Amino acid sequence: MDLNYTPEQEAFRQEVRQFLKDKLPADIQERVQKRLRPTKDMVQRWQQILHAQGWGGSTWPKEFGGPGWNEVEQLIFEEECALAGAPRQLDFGLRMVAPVIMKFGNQEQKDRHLPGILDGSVWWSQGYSEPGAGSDLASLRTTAERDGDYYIVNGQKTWTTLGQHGDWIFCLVRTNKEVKSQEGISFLLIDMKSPGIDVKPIIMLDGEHEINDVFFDNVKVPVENRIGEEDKGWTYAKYLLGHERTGLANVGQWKAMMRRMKEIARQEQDDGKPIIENARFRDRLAQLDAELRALEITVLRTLTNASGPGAEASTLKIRGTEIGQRMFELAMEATGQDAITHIPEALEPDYTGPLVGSLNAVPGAGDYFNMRKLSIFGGSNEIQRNIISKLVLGL
Amino acid sequence: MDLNYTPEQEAFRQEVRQFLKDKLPADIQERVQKRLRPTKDMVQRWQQILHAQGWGGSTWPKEFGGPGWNEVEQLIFEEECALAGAPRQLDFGLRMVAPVIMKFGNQEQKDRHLPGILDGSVWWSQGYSEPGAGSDLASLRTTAERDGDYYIVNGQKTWTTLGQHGDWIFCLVRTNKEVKSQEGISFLLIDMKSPGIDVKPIIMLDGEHEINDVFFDNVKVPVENRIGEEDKGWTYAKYLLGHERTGLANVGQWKAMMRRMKEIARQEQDDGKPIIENARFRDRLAQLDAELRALEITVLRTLTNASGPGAEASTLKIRGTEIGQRMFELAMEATGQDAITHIPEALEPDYTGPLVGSLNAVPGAGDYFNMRKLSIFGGSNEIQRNIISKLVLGL
Amino acid sequence: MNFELTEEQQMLQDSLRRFLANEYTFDKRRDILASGKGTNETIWSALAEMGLLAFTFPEDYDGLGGNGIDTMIVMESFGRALVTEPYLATVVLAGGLVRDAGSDAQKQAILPAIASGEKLMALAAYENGARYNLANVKTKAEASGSDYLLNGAKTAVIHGGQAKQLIVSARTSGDTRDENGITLFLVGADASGVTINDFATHDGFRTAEVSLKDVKVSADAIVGELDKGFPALEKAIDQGTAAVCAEAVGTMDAMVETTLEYTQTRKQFGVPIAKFQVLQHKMADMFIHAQQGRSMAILASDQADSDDRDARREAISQAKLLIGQGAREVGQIGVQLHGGMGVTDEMWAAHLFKRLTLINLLFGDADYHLGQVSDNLLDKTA
Amino acid sequence: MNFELTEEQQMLQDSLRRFLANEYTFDKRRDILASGKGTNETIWSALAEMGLLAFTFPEDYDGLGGNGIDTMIVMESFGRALVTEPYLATVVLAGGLVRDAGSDAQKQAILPAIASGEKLMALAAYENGARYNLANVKTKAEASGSDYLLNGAKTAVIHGGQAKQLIVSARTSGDTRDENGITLFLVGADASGVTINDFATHDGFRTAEVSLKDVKVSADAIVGELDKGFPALEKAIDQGTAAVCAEAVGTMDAMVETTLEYTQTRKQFGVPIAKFQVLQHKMADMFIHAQQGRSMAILASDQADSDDRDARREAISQAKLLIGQGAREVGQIGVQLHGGMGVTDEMWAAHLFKRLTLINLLFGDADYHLGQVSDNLLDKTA
Repeated sequence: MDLNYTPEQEAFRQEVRQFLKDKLPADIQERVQKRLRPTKDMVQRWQQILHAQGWGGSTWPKEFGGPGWNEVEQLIFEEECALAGAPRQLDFGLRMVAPVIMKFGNQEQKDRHLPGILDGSVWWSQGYSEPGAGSDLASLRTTAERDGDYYIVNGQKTWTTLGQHGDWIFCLVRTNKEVKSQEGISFLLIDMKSPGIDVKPIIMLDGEHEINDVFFDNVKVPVENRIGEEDKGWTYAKYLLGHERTGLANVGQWKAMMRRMKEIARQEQDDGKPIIENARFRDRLAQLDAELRALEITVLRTLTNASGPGAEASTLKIRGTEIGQRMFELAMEATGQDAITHIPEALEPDYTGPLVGSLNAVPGAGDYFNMRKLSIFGGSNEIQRNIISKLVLGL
Repeated sequence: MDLNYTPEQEAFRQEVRQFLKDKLPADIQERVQKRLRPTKDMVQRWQQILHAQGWGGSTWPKEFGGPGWNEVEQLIFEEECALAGAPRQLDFGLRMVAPVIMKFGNQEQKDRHLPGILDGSVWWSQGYSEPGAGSDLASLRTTAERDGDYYIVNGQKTWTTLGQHGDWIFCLVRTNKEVKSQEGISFLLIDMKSPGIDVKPIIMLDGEHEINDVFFDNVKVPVENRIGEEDKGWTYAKYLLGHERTGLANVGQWKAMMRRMKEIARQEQDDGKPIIENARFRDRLAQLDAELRALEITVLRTLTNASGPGAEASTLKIRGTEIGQRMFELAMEATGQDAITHIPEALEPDYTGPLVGSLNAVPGAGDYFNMRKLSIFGGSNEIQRNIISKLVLGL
Repeated sequence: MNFELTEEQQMLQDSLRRFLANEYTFDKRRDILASGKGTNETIWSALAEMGLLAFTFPEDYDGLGGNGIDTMIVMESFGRALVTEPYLATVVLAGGLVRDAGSDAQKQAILPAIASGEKLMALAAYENGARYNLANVKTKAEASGSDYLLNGAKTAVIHGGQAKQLIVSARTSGDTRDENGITLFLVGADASGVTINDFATHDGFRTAEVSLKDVKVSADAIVGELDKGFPALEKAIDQGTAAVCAEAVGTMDAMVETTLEYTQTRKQFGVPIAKFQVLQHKMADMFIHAQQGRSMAILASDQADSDDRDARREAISQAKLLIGQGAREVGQIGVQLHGGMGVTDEMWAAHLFKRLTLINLLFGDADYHLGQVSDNLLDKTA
Repeated sequence: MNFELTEEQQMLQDSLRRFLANEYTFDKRRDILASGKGTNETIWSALAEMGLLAFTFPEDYDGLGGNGIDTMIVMESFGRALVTEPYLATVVLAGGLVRDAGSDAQKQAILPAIASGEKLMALAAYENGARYNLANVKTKAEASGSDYLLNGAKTAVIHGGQAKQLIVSARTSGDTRDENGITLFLVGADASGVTINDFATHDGFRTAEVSLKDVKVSADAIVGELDKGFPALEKAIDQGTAAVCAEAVGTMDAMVETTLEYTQTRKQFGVPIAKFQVLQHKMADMFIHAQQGRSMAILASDQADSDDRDARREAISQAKLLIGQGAREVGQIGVQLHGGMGVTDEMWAAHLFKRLTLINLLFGDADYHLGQVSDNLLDKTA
């Protein structure tokens, strides 16, 4: 047993760190570190820079243009990116649809879609959830009826994150109503510029537009855009959902946030002294720091453990989201009453208007509100505890 | 709305306080305040003193020899007794079987049993629970078969607190196996000196003998010792269980314990200073202090509220037991490593042997262990939350 | 010992709730918030007509002589409906301060004007970097003849952008953080040298940053005594704290109700999610928090009028501590049980959650008040 | 980065667990505890024969050169079976201290004797009123010719009543609480002036109060350097802390297992109580705590050997903090889910609970270690 990274891994970390130092544009870095929203352009620009380095798809095998890193290397890369203030890459293409295309897509689909994902030129969206379905994915009602070489898609998808920028969307649709819920589902790739698609914003509780409803009204989708076999989409969907063992723990992001928190705690004032000197506040930070360390080690244990993704993923999801939520809560409270103010313009580039307190207060409450989604989406934490009961405890 | 006690209530409080000052024996008081176990003799001596004052049955109506206090007066009396360091009166007779006898017993039963309960000469035990029944009272299996003027009782009762001292025991027994679970149950009063009764200690996790199993092997019980009608015992049992609206909150006891905690926090040392000066410790005490105050007000709201015992009792039970458990946990932690030592002899009268640290450490861990029962017995806190869901929330 | 409302109080509560149920619906509230004005003339006038704005003022000044419990009734009803009108700022904080510490002339000039609905006011008590310490006052008021010149800045002035007149705490002597040497001044919002930056809050209220540059006020603008403004200020904030405690109780109750309703309607895996025991127990916990919060709001409201400083402050801090924690729990569970819908702007639960979150940050968060009662314990047991 | 046990470690674990499953059953353990001896010759000899007592000693002194991870494996297995033998006191604390700080002569005299099972030892580090501060040493050692005279008292000496020899921290210079000026002495349990009061602990271990009255020891009884004993003492306690962290992980795992088993057997309202979703989720929480605890026990064990004081102490405190909290949760939930049976002496769960409770109190409870990491955060960010 050895908790140290190998010299090779340490060298790899240095390489990534140097690359980030050299290549991460300062304007992007500054926005991310201030917890302000990166623009679509920033996300795409950064993806192109990574792609130029051959690192566009950090989880991709070499045969598809990835660097072929193992999971520990991927984790190091993620962590260094987060610590450096790089924006998050867009998961929907790189980590959700791409693995499905690689595993179940035909050659034509691979050739057509993977390059655009890798260089960031095509923005992918997710069409899994439907209104009222929640954690019960298999109850979906969007239909695709076969009409010659096309499917005619009708229905609605929801919770489509950043779908307003979307070029393509991958969807689960019902192609057979005769069979029971999890069968009769197919996996389609749909061009979002197709006639009949309507993307409507859902305003979140923080007042932001991050999520969308996507409506399909007789949308024609060529049959060649179906992944794998008709009615077998559930298999591919499960693969997609089970693909991530440790990503939901978000360790890299939270380590970056913890570093930021320690800065904030030195900057924000409590009756004329930095709030870090307030033991009640500091205790909560120290508690989270310890829990985050435990989470990190649990992630590493899971990664280097031969067994496949099981209930460990649920444990990591629960702990990761709980720690993240409490960290953002603490970040909000660090700025005290300043956090009540809502200045959404201050989240935009080039804002020079008035602030209340420091810039730390700007994303405070909004981020806290927004992060409530962590314990709801991706299988609610209640569902995760059900999974642990069943898989690990055998109940 | 007025949170102040009336002048009459304040005067009553003073009267009780003065009585306690005058009449509570010093040896009893000292033991209670040190959280050491009062002896059977002490409990009975104190009951006789109360009885001589006409206060033996604080919850009893005047017609049965009680003082006829209303619920607020009862609360004041309880609280003052607890704060003064009086031992708890024995609930099983005074507050459990007595109300049932008063309400459902015949005149002969009243004449025979109530005086001995009131003056403390007869020690009553409870025979409700059975092995494996837990919170599911109606599943009981102890049988009473009619044989002329007698019932022949066979079976086992458990969790009989202080049953080792018992003179009489009240029991739920099955008199009819043909009907479904909650019917066919009768309520019997049984002389514990009857042949065929065997009381066996259950050693609790704190190493103490507080609880017993009671075995019944062809025990002859005269039919005249049955309360009310045959097979209707469930009605009386429910009355008994529903009788207490606020007692489970234990406010008086916990206020006394809180006062004691504040003394302990001044006495116990943390690196050469009283532990009260340790903000982390003090915060936990202050938190409990606030929660206890909320509990007290909630009790008073419930008492002065016209509606009968409903889910409020469940709320009070949950909060009361949680606060109590955390208080004893804190009392244990106040004495640090001293609390690991187990010196059961030091809980006995006249112990003069060696101690580890102060006397505060003696009951520390044992009390904490013992108090885990609070959230289990009397309807577990999980059951209480079920009740709230059903009664209050309508789920 | 009596926890019943008087007949009058019951009527007040009933008519207010009826009014809000009709006139302060989800849609109407959204439109009012969208206006960005921080108050709605129709609603505010109606509240004035109902006598609400005068309830806690003395009868000599067009009031009804009400007390903290009356404020509680109003605020709890506001909390249930998420009313964002400037009642707290104008009536409870500024109005209460004038009532308790103002001169007769000030009361004459101000209380009836508030009561009639024509005058909005705000209290400018906090400063940047001071967090929740009201005595950390750097804003200076220097005598200049018979006048005073005010210089400095105030933060977190609730509804400051809507007020015609502010009450500003400023230092007339002593060092930063001294309780002595703080004086309260009436300052017109349109006075020369006053700049008010009006901001929205996340929960639909308004707050302002106020800067004061050589603002001249006369000596009769002083509320209470020179240098001795702190006790009155502290009491006003305590009354405001009790008021938001009551508000939070209304909001918690509303969250319990809307969550019960939602979970009984919403189905997953074929059954209403309210059938899942884990969710039932979480709702039971919400209920328990709301019950506990109600007890503490009653305590705080009862004590808010008291001049026994130690007892009042202990009650207020204990209440705000538990209600801050309860609001957090109830808010988080409520959103969680609404699933994805709970984090959208469309759901009532999301708005209740936001208010519950921000109430914890007003007048001292749970940590702050834990510190207060904890240190108090040290003093008392020392 | 590798979390696998070596083949040797795996064998050690397997054989130890097999041995304990057969030879340290519930009934046998109860009898051993009832003897009041604090150790059982048969068990202890068997552990010696298995090489366990020598595992972490250098090969030059009959050991196998093992490290903190090896201690972890042993302690975790002990934790699963609630072994109360003096392994922590003799091998980890006293043995580790001699190994890391002792002279060659001391190692020769002591380590092989421990390894063979013939010598029990204990570490007398804490004093009354000092709580968890190891530097708060009032026991004095005064030079008297070439000897030292020890006077004072030590508390919480685990297995002190069973030890043939103690290591005692005493002040040779400096003020109470100074880290400098603390010296470690080997003191025979039967030395003149040594009084050892042996007590049971609630969880079946033994602890002692030691008083020292004019106890004469020679200069070669000093372990390490005069006045400079503190770093070695602290490291030994850190290693002990890592060891009980590992032990707690074994105990938590056992609690999860026994609770799963119980709830699947025990029926209420006609169904196994494990079918109730609320109880399932509580068991999931137990599992999560145990998982998190395991990660931290690995960290603590890995760092326990380190001479980088800051890194070691941070890891130890973070681990003990989370494991103290986790032990509390797992213990409380485990008992609760056993219902009434959980609070009786008959159930395995009750014994697991008691050990989990007391582990939190050893070497600093969760609050203490939170204070350590919290204040450390202040230093690092200052």
